[in-house]
Amino acid sequence: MIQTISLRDHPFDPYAELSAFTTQLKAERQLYGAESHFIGTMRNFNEGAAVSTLWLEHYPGMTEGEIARIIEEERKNLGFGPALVIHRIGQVAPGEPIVVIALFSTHRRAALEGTQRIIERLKHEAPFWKKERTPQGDRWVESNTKG
Amino acid sequence: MIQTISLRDHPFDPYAELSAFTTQLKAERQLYGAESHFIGTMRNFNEGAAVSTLWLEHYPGMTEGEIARIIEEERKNLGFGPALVIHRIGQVAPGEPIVVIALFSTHRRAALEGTQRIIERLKHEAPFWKKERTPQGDRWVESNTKG
Amino acid sequence: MAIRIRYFASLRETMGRTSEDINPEGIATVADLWKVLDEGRPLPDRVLCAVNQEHATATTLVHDGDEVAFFPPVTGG
Amino acid sequence: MAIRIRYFASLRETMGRTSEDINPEGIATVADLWKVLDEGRPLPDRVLCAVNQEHATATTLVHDGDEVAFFPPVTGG
Repeated sequence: MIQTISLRDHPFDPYAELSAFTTQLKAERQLYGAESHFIGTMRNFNEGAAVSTLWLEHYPGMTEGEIARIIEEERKNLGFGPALVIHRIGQVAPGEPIVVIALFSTHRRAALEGTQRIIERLKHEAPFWKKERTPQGDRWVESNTKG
Repeated sequence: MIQTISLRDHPFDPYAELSAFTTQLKAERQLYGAESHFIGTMRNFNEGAAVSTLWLEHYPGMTEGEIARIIEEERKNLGFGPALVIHRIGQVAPGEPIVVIALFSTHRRAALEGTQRIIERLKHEAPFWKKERTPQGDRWVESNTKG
Repeated sequence: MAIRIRYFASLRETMGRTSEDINPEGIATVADLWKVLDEGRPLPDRVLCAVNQEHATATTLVHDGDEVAFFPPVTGG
Repeated sequence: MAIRIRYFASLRETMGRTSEDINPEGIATVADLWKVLDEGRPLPDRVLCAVNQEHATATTLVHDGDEVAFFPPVTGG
């Protein structure tokens, strides 16, 4: 099964990444009638404060392992095919994508539900930590919101 | 609210379309932390038969109107922002995208659920009809599957 | 009254026409209209309809100048 | 036994260190290990842990050569 999990310390173009991943599937692409994507982007506001930059810390090795485990468990449940997850690490500026998820499946349900479940689980299980730089100083984001 | 509903009688590159739509949002893009896409692509097999091409009939005027109505109702429910829907009409070859949906929202739930609901409703409410060309002859697709 | 009728997909092929303009008398609903078009037979469950490009049902009223469309279940997306 | 300890994010700042190698005696679980690291205090609810790069709990057993990490709730995505 073609699968890419990639942590990036520089900005990337999510549309070019999605296009390149699909190209990589070659003829296999035609097996999948459905393709679902999620892109999470850094806003310039969070909980009432202007945010100028974000610092994303992670746990090298475990972070990639957790993402792979989440994908594997959801693939077993839902039956989707190829999967792409890209996540930023290090310093991120407003407007830059933080996370991209893409799933391919024969029928739409597996890709759509898989995308929703993977972003939800990634936010609560994969070891990443955000620190925001605001005019009032730096602050660690204390928890992720549900939904 | 920036919104595009487009029926196309020629193949298109979904990633280039998504990228162009996002560019059109300009600075407004930074309001939306979440972006969700669905791409439906023509497979070369359906219900056990090889399919060589597809003919997509539609109801000019009503088709665009129904898609706009579905988006409007779901936006009222879920509160997402800009929306893009592209749908093919006429002759479609295997591997070509048939439908692209993209939604932007402040938080992830609106974009993710909206995408799922819009593709579901589009399949059951928007006036499109598929005719498949198979080695056994042409046949109208009789109904869409749930999920 | 003057009604513009349109047929789509397999129903267009079955009826052998894409559209027609008719001037029926004494009809109130989509169901009444169908009987005029199909030699007195009732509107089949599997035939869907729209009045002025909005989804309608057998009991939807039709008026002078309306566009009424008949079609099979939709299969887009 | 030899244990490699790692701290992340706000906890790394609170503890004032990124990692340490220790050789504790008479400990069985992650909770026991934390007491050694934090002057006898119990593992707070808000501190999460992993053993050998997999999520763990206070009652997870630790063994010679393990890597044990402590961190606050995760906030990626």
